[in-house]
Amino acid sequence: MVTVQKLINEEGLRVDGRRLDELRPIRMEVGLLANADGSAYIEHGKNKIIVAVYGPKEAQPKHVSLHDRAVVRCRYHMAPFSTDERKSPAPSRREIEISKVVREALEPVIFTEYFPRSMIDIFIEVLQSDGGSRCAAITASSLALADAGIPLRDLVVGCAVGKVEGKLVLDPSDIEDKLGEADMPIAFIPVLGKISLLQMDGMFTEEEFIKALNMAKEACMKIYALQKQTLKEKYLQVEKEVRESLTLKE
Amino acid sequence: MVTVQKLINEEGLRVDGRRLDELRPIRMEVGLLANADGSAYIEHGKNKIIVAVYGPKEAQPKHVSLHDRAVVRCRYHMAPFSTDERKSPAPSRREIEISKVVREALEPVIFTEYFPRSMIDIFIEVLQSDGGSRCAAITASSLALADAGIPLRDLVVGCAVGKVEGKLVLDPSDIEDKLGEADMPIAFIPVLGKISLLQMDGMFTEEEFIKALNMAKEACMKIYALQKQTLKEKYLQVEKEVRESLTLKE
Amino acid sequence: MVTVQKLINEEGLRVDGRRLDELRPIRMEVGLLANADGSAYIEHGKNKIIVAVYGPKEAQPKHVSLHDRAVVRCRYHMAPFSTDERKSPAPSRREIEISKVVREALEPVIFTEYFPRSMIDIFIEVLQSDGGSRCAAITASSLALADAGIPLRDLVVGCAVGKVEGKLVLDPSDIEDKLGEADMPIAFIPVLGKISLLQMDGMFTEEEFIKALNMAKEACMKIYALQKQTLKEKYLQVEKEVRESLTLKE
Amino acid sequence: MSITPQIEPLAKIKSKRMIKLLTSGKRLDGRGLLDYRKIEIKNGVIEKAEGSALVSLGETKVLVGVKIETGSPYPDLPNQGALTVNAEFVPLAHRYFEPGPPDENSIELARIVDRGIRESGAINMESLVIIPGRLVDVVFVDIYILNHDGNLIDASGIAAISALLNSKLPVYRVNESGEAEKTEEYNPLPIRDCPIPVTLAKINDKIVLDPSLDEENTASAKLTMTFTKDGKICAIQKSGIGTFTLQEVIEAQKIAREKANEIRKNFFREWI
Amino acid sequence: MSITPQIEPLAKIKSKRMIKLLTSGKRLDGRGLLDYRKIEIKNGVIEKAEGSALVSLGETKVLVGVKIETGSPYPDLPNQGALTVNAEFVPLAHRYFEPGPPDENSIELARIVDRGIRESGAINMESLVIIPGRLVDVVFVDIYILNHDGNLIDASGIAAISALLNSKLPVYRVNESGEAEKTEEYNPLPIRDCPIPVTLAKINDKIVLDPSLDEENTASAKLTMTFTKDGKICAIQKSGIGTFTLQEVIEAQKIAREKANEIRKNFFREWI
Amino acid sequence: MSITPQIEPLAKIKSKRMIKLLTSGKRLDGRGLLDYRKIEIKNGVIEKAEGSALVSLGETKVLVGVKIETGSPYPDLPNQGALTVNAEFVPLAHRYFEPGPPDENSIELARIVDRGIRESGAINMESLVIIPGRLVDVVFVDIYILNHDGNLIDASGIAAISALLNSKLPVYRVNESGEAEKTEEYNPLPIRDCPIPVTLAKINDKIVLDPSLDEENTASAKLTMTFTKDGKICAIQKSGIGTFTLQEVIEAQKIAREKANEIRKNFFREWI
Repeated sequence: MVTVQKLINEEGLRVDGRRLDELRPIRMEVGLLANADGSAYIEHGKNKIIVAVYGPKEAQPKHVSLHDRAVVRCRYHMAPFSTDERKSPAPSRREIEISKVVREALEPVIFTEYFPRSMIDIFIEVLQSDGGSRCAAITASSLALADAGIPLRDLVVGCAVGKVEGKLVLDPSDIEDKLGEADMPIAFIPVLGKISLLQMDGMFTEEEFIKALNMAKEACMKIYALQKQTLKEKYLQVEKEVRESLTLKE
Repeated sequence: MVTVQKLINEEGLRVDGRRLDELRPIRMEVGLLANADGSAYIEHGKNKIIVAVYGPKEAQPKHVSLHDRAVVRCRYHMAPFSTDERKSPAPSRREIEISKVVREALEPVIFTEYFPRSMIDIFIEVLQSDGGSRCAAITASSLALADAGIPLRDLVVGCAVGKVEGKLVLDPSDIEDKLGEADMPIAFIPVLGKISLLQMDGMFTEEEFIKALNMAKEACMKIYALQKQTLKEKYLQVEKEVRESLTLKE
Repeated sequence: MVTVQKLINEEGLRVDGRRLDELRPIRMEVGLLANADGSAYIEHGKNKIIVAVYGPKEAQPKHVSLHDRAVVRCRYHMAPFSTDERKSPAPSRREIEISKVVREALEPVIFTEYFPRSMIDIFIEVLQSDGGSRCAAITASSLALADAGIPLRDLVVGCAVGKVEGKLVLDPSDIEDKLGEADMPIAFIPVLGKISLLQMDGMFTEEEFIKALNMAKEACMKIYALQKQTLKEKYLQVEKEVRESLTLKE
Repeated sequence: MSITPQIEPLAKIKSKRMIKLLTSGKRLDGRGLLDYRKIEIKNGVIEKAEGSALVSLGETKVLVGVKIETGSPYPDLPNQGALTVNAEFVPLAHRYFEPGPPDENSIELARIVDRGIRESGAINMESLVIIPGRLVDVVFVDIYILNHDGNLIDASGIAAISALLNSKLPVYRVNESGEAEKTEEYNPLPIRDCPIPVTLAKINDKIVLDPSLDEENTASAKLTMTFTKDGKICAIQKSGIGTFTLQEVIEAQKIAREKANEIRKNFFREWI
Repeated sequence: MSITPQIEPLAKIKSKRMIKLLTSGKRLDGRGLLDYRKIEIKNGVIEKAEGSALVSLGETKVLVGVKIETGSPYPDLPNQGALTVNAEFVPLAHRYFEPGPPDENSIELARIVDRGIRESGAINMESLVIIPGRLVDVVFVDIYILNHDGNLIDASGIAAISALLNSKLPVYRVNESGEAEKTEEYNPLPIRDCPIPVTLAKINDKIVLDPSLDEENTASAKLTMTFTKDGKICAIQKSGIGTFTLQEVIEAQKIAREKANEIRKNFFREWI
Repeated sequence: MSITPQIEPLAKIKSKRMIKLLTSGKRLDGRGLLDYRKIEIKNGVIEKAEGSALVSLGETKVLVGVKIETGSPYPDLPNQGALTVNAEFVPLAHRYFEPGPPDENSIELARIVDRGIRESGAINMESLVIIPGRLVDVVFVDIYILNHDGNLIDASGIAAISALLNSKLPVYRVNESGEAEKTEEYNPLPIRDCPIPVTLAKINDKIVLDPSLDEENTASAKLTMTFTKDGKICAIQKSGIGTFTLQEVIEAQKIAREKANEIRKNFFREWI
């Protein structure tokens, strides 16, 4: 019954065939939900995450508002069918903690001071979960914020580094996260050069820790390029639609 | 252990001796609760249901109020001892759904537009449940509304039609509901000729459906006569009491 | 497995060596929490209870306030590790009832009429529980109220009388409470000569009841002396500190 | 958390009149200070329940239903059945009741009634064992307030013991493989005592018996004592922010004891 | 407790225009009264689920995931699997949805979809028994609203049956000691029917098919009927505070039946 | 759902003075930037608990109690005991704490402490099995905040490991019929590591160690790192809406590591 699984083979490749420092396939899309002010969808490995942003709007109830800036509400929520075993719809302690750290990862890039007494809602639904879902959620959420036209200092990018069989691995998948020895998700703000989320559980030496930080940062820069490409395509598409509609009208 | 129960005997009679189109015994009473603005009690088969109406009163909390009419609150609730197995006091999903459809069945007869920013509460307690409890609850609730002196377009009457061993049966009891093939509760507003509740689960052909609708409507007219009789008796009694008290004073 | 435990030995002594009318050791302290407006700690037998008082402060939410006096909020809560078996952190029905009777035991000595529209919070945490915890909580709470500088008509003192092997015993411990035949906690207000908490479960004859009431009252007078001593020491200590600080300044 | 309740606004004139009348030994509804309202008991009103009773004290109406199911015994009491008392203040009963989970008042009520039944030993819990240590009868006593006009404790306590007295106990047979099977038979639920709670209220230093809701709203405190058939006290509860002197408590006890005997004589004649 | 809902403030002009258009047989979005929006179905979008489907009706988007786990059968149905239908109105889907436990609308939605599946006998529940009386398959159908533009019932019902039709059922082997062991194999979930719900709304005495959210907010009532592959009605739900005449109900039934057949023909060809 | 919190109104003057002092390397309470407050640890304060410790960091006071009970193992970890860490912000501890179920702050705190214990392997979970696959020891670590003056994580983490180190483990004997019986004996709870969390806060680009509550209210972000006896990092948590540069994180790590070693040397000498 106990199958000893080797997570890295003799050629240094991982169970899904990746090299140690290789990202999983990533696909992003923005503006797919009609009702939301902004929305984004990400597939990052087997993660499938959809994010809607509503706002800025009047903060309700009033006692949660701040006189000098917008409050940000963030909910990270997993669909009951997103996990191997069905997840109860009630928010778990894990989801409550992640909602907090994701909010704290995104809030530094939002010009909340432009919208006193307002509220910006970020609703994250994990439709299918894999390792690194909070990182993918952050990547998608900053796209949804941009899609909503909310003024941002920069995008935020999430990526994790894990440790498997004593080796650091980039962007660990579910099984690597579960059987591995450490997992460190970070969120990075490229233009500002700042880390806005940093968590770790497992076991790192000081050296591993520093190396992992740099690996994560490098990977974030790659994902950042994809984010910008996604927004650019959306922008070009919108521009095209606008131009066509203007042409039609003439 | 498995006893095959025949629900209709060779003479076409049902387990409780009724013909296919026969109602169970029904008994109604109004004005029995001192605190409520209006109240009614119904025994319909083994159903024993008591209803209190409070209002119209100021809508609380304010944000639920409507500027052009009264809101109606309705709670259908079952006592823990009302069922074969003790029911947990917390509202079940079934009770939540029934509270909604019963409210929607009653609201069309209430002149809610006479009472802007007000609230009318309908509290239904099922003390003992049998088949067709939502129908009996509607019948009793409209009596309680009338007893509270709330202006009504008409009374609402509830009755169900079921299907047992391939035959349509009027006003199914608990066992007929449980072992039968279909159950269709309706609420009817006689003067307006309108259906205000319609639900069904089971299996009806088109023909059965149309026949069942008409059976239910006919039965509602019979129950309607009982409702009016009950209100008339109450009115006469009150009149008598008033007259006596006036006589005493003179 | 069943060990028949004798709770009173041939010399008339109880399992912890006390005489029938003897109190357990009691130790009190006030002013130990920096954030609270008033605080107290009591060890009464194995009970270890800490109480914080906050207020008088503005009543929140407003609809709970009273126009002519302060409202008092009281929470009696047990730490998960305070009992033999771990207690769930959610408030039990027992804790909800005790919160109410303790509030009602304390409220009569507070000059609530001096603080209209205000709120006084009494937060009781049972860190370790033994028999008579509600009584010890009352004793400590009135110290915490005094420590907060809230004007009081008098202190309130709590003590229970039990019945064990047919004999009345003062201040029953956990095992005497559990295996005994009756338990009657009371709260007494010495200066006013009034009883502000009285509960009982078990079996008392009229004669036992009257005797138990008097035993409890006598014991309360002894605890009252300790309470006053505790406050006096605190007062002397504060006075000393103030004098020293004045000396330093000169 | 418990908080000083909002008092139902009772017209000041009404309250003053009540207090004035009391000084001359009379009450708003014409009763003398120690008069109890008319008690009515209807047994067996809910056929689906194992036992039931509807009790009226004047306009106060309380329905109690008893359900008996099987369950595991408490680990520390393997040879006893279980008892659960629950009270619901359904919004039907008073315009200030809101739907929701039990609040401190309904919990206190249920616990007082529970203590009366449990401490008097009214139910023979040892006879409710089907398979020792594994399967016992669980007795659910559900208190349902239909109309609240004061003194819910007495109405509930009387309804509870009435319902228990007319409760039937399903008979189980344990088969060869050690499984319990429900039979069609029923025995009466084995009852050994008849605890009766009696409540007094203190209004401006006057003690009144069986307070109405208006009186409860004016009273500073209430005192409930529950008595067994032998005249022993098996449960006491003081409630409200008022106080009693020792002497008042002792006198109240005599009044309550006498009334409990009278109620038992009138309605539970077999328990004298 | 159910309370008259606050209606989403729809610009009066919009509402008036809608009603005016309807009298001339047209709708705000250009459809005829009995036109259904474009239906799109994507199956198998969630690989971790045993089955899944994403259904769009215009801008309404509903995702249904099916998870199949093992559990105890209901005591009174020892030889049947179990079915649980649950709906979540996640706040992503509409600016007026707030996070929290299911409200009456999501409960009603789930129960209507449940009845359609259950009463049509769509799932062969008898074939979901692993160890009779002890271990059965439990089928969880979770309805997830991603964008709400009206007619959630039809979108959810179509997504639910689509997801069930592409669900795989884990195969268990019972070993010598009587324990169930999960194998690596899967069978298709045994489906016997293809229930299709169709919803109509009544706006100012006009009946429209597949109402948009704007239309639902203006409509006085809705009527949903679910039809089996044989054209039988297996579930009905009227909702909203409006009413229908008997004649309207009978006509609505004909329209809905025809549409259900058409949807089945277009998307579930094997169930004709 | 997480929402930007209301900041406790700290007098602006106080906040300005704090920031001004910091630029000259000083803190409101007189400490240097990297000074820790005085730590006090009292072990075994709750005799009824299997282990307990009261830790003070200045005016911050945290009590941790350990209870050990038996339960089923997790299905996927049949040969391991279980650990549950829970934190309660009881209203006693601060005027802004309200009673109620755990909020995101108490959940985050409990999870950080949990990760420190779990990931360091501090408890030998394999030795907590009574009957493999059926019965294991469950270790409950309950964190009780008595007075909140900042840096609850460090106080809680130190109190948790202290309490575990003085915890006694009940000894069970498995009898012939395979049932576990509790004996009167106890062993020490088997502990293998001594994880120490150290928290730093960032205020206006200055890093301070062991922030007080005033400092936490002014800080933009905090960073907690937990170190094992071998100097490895076993848990990290950044919190707050501020950010750190990579360099700041690396430096913070060095400071925290040194402080963790010092705390271990002063209070857990046997773990060097």
